[in-house]
Amino acid sequence: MSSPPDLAVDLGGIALRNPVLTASGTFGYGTELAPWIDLRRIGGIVSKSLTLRPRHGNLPRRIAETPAGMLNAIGLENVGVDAFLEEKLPALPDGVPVIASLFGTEIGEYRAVAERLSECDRVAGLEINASCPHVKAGGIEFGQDPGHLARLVREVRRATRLPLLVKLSPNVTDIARMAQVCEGEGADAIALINTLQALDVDVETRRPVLRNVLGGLSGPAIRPVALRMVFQAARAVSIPVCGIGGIETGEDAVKFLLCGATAVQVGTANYLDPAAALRVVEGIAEYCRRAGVASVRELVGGIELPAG
Amino acid sequence: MSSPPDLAVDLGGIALRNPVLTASGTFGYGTELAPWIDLRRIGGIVSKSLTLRPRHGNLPRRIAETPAGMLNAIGLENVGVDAFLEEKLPALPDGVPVIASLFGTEIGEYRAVAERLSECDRVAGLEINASCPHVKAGGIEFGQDPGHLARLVREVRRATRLPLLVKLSPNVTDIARMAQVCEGEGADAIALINTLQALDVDVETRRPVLRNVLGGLSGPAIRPVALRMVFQAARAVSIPVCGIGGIETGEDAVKFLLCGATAVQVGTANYLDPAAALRVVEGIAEYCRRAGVASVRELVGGIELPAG
Amino acid sequence: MRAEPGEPLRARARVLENRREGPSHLRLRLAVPGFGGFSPGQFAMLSPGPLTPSRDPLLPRPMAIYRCEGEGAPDPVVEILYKVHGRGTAALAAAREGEVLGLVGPLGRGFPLPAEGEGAILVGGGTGIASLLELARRAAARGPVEVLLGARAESELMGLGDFEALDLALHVATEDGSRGRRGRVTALLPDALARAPGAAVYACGPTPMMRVAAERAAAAGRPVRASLENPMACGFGVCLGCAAPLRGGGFALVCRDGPVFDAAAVDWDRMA
Amino acid sequence: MRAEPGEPLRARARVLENRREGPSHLRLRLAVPGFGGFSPGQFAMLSPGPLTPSRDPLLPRPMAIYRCEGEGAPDPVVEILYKVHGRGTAALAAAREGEVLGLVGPLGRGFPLPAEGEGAILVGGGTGIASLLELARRAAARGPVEVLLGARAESELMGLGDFEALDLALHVATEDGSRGRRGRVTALLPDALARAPGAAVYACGPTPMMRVAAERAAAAGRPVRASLENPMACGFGVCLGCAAPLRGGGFALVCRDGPVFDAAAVDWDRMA
Ligand SMILES: Cc1cc2nc3c(=O)[nH]c(=O)nc-3n(C[C@H](O)[C@H](O)[C@H](O)COP(=O)(O)OP(=O)(O)OC[C@H]3O[C@@H](n4cnc5c(N)ncnc54)[C@H](O)[C@@H]3O)c2cc1C
Ligand SMILES: Cc1cc2nc3c(=O)[nH]c(=O)nc-3n(C[C@H](O)[C@H](O)[C@H](O)COP(=O)(O)OP(=O)(O)OC[C@H]3O[C@@H](n4cnc5c(N)ncnc54)[C@H](O)[C@@H]3O)c2cc1C
Ligand SMILES: Cc1cc2nc3c(=O)[nH]c(=O)nc-3n(C[C@H](O)[C@H](O)[C@H](O)COP(=O)(O)O)c2cc1C
Ligand SMILES: Cc1cc2nc3c(=O)[nH]c(=O)nc-3n(C[C@H](O)[C@H](O)[C@H](O)COP(=O)(O)O)c2cc1C
Ligand code: FES
Ligand code: FES
Repeated sequence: MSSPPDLAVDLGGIALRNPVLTASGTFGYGTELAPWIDLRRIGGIVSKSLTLRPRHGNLPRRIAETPAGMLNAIGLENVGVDAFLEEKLPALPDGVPVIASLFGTEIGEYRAVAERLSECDRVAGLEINASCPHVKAGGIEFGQDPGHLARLVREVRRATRLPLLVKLSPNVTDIARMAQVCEGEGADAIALINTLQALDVDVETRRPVLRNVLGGLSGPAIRPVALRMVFQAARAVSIPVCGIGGIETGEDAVKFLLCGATAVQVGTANYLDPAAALRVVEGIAEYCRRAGVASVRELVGGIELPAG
Repeated sequence: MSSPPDLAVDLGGIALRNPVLTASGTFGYGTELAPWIDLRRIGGIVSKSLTLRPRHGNLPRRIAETPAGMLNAIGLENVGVDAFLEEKLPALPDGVPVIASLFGTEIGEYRAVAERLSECDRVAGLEINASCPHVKAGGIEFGQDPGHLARLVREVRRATRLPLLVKLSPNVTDIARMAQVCEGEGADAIALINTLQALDVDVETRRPVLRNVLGGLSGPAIRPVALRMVFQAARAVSIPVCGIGGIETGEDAVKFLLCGATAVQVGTANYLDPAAALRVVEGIAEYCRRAGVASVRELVGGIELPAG
Repeated sequence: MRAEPGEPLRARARVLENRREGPSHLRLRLAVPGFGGFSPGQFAMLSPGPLTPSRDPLLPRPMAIYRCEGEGAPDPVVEILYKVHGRGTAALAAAREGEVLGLVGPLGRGFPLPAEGEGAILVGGGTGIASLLELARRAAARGPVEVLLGARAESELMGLGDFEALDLALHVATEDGSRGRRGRVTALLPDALARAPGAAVYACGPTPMMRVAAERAAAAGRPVRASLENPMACGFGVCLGCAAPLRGGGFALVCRDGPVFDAAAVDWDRMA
Repeated sequence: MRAEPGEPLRARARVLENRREGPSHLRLRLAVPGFGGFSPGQFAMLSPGPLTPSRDPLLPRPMAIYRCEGEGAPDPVVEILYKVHGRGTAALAAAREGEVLGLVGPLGRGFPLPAEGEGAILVGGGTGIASLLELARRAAARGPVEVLLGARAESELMGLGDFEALDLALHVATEDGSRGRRGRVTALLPDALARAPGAAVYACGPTPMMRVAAERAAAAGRPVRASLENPMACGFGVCLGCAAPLRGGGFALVCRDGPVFDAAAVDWDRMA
């Protein structure tokens, strides 16, 4: 094992030099972290979820800390698809795969955003955010009801030829079924999990800590739930799965690969360390060297289950 | 505010001197912690889930630690309903309300256990464990499908006149609906949440950490999810709700009360400190004194939501 | 590695000293190799705790850079003055000499300095005082400076001695009257405004304090630069957690567009 | 509060000393007011970290009680010998003099002592050595004792000096040959069994080691008392997490029914 491990993967038609993306909403539009991380050394970037027009988002307080996790209710503040295409995307270095996350309060908006994004050849793929738990219109129904989800994926599929990822909500009874619905409608890959719907209360004011009342839980606290869902989804579909949830280290990422993920996304950990995604890449490579793994693809789905 | 706060609550017909119970599976049969905690000073005890015959449970490894949480797949090891009634219950001091948790691999077993328990007047109430995520037959379907859950509650309701709690699985899309189903079938109270279904992997052996592959996540990590579900369930039903999930302190318990819980259960925290439940009681009393609250019942559902 | 002045580092900061200075505040001195200097009002995100990856608390904490010795030298020392508030600052207070903390910074945009010859009035309350020392020092090189500091009690006035050591007019208010005027620091503002009619006004402290300061100054037709202390997750503009509502609608990011804002632009009614 | 001998406390244990003794092991000395003594092989659950409620790590860690000075005195000192393994023991290693740790114990049932006049053979590997010192001391008062200790290297032989200070026969094996016989400690067992035909056999160490020891002793018709080191959450019989499969079917709880078991009763094939 003297040659360096091969980290390249194909995520539903998107060629990645390594399996580590940054998760939507945790890495801005990619340029913000340029002082600390060489973007060409990570697998790629998933943008903040984009809507047709710019959105302002929720009143503060928008974030709070919880045991080994954090709550957020940003309210999908974003610059809008036009500013993304005109200002944000051109500022990124070439050769960095950019997956654009999209969101709408109804299916028509999703379609329109997907069409706009598909006109730009700098976009490597689309990720449908079907799962934002804190926008009252939209998200929650698409992500939690198999019928709505199917319609959403079908419509966006018609609107784009780009590789299409669907990011699933974890707030469902049967994650495998949701993954199958997406596969059936022509999605190229599944990404999961988005945040767990959650709540915290300030006992002094007796108010919810977040102004939006409900928020999404992310961070290491949710990692075991994310691993379970990736494991279940990956066994239910034959398209690739992208694992997300509480990843901080290379070993965390390897766990997701073993459970069947082809790639992973690093979210909350970027806040703790702007170079977190790069540390995850290095950690995976180091694991491969140590374990004598020639290609990271050997790890995908490699979990060994006990007999019986 | 010189008189001590009134902590008494009524949980679906069970009079409790204070709103702090110990959660099923985390306090044995009550006697084990006698060296460290005066049982007469907590609200009551929920027994380990009982089946008709003794059960051995799963092969090791059964537990693992996760960020701010733990995974378990005990496999519902228990002494069986007969040994509980004959050996365990008589060993508990008088005046300690005991709620018996029951489990079965099919509805008939639940009924039979409920009938046996109802013969004993030392049992203050029953709690249906409809939500064990790691027994392959049984639990998961009852707790995740509204139709199954309705049948289960209906049948057990027929088998007992004791106050009947139903403990819900958090692994569902719509917790409010599940609570309503239970109310509709005559449950006296809802308890939630049981553990989140989860998984962890050992990257060295490439095996699941737990022999059972899947396990249940508990502890502070899940508290924000539990608070959200209690909040949603309490607004959906008019029977009382018992809040469970990551409670370590009096303030944690107050959060659950504010979200609509009439009482709470302390689970994983008992492992960290065998007197944890008592510390929670003291913490609630201290909070009431500090906040000028005469009766803990004033707090129930007292969360203030922002206008608009 | 050596950063340009103001260029943000991601550094391993070694604790040189972490000394209690009052009933609830400490002075932390950190060796931060390559630290290239900062503008007054800039901050850093500090990750307390020796374990990596860090989990309790999970998120780093924003702290104003109090001052820096040896900027540009190979081993500059960054000083932080902080109050123990909750879990994160308690963990910080437990850091011992020799321990390594994570530091990302300097971040944000600091205070615009007064013009040459222009005076300045600085209003600081609570932990906000820590954002003002370097501003006071640099402003004093340009014109007359009045510093108004407030806290609950004298013992909670962070960094008082450092301000006393500067050549400027210092006025103090404490809620218990243990030092200076009894009451809130904002009560000192009208007199200062009257004394220094041309001076630029700066404020840092709890939201209600800054709001009152802004209102008093506005009543006298004077703008205020306020440094906000919103909760933050990242500190560099990607989580969107620190948003402050603007009067015209929409939000600014405290970490990226601030922490210093024209107080008149902030929609104080809709702040958390 | 003063516990009866062996009665389990829930105590705030103050760190008197926490000293590195080898490349990866430390000796922790704790002041545990009211500690009433212990039987060899009993353990305590230790909660590392200064913050309460503790979160990282969440669960306490089981540690054998190595020895206790001043049992019954008002301020007995409990000693723990431990190896830094993962997050929990790393946090323990960071505890400083004066810090307070949570301690629940003594827990479990220790080793049955040899009968008066009966000899004993003690086989210890890795961290298992820490369970054996007090047993060795007490057994030596009843009959001849042979202690067989093993580790990867000499520097990892915990507590070696304490065993040397006792009046007994000590045999050592290390995997790198840096001390005693090169190889595993279980290789020393056949000779010891032959030398001491009437002696009771005790073992504590990694599962594979205890299994081999049990098999070798069984082949010689000799029973073994083995102290198991299963992962634990509570330590007092309520989580059911520590279950060890029994040969006849079913499980025993290591924390409550053990940690010491007749090795022949354990179903080694089905251990984790
Ligand atoms: C730009 C900036 C500069 C600051 N400079 C200083 C300084 O120099 N000295 C100093 O003592 N304090 C300063 N603060 C405040 C300091 O960040 C908080 O006191 C600290 O984060 C509280 O953390 P905790 O864990 O002790 O409290 P907790 O209450 O446990 O914190 C819980 C959460 O709330 C957030 N939070 C709570 N209070 C504040 C607050 N006032 N501001 C921001 N986040 C908060 C924390 O970041 C954390 O996510 C500054 C804040 C900002 C935004
Ligand atoms: C009865 C008993 C007595 C023990 N006595 C000693 C002693 O005197 N000295 C000593 O150094 N060690 C002893 N151990 C082992 C010690 O408990 C573990 O090394 C320690 O728990 C590892 O924790 P960690 O956080 O460092 O490792 P991690 O690997 O991070 O631990 C993760 C989890 O696994 C559990 N775990 C991992 N390894 C073990 C193990 N071998 N035994 C039990 N749980 C484990 C931990 O409790 C924790 O829940 C004893 C174990 C038991 C059961
Ligand atoms: C502050 C914040 C904002 C987020 N915004 C988005 C978003 O705009 N679109 C989206 O699909 N996911 C969003 N997420 C979810 C993350 O992409 C990710 O799915 C989730 O946080 C779990 O991963 P983590 O535990 O690594 O953070 C956001 C998460 C956080 C914490
Ligand atoms: C080891 C373990 C065993 C458990 N066994 C049961 C059980 O037998 N029946 C049941 O209804 N819940 C069981 N639970 C779930 C708890 O009662 C509780 O619902 C859950 O742990 C969440 O609360 P906590 O975070 O306070 O632990 C068990 C939990 C743990 C950790
Ligand atoms: S703190 Fe993250 S955007 Fe400002
Ligand atoms: S460790 Fe909990 S039952 Fe043994």
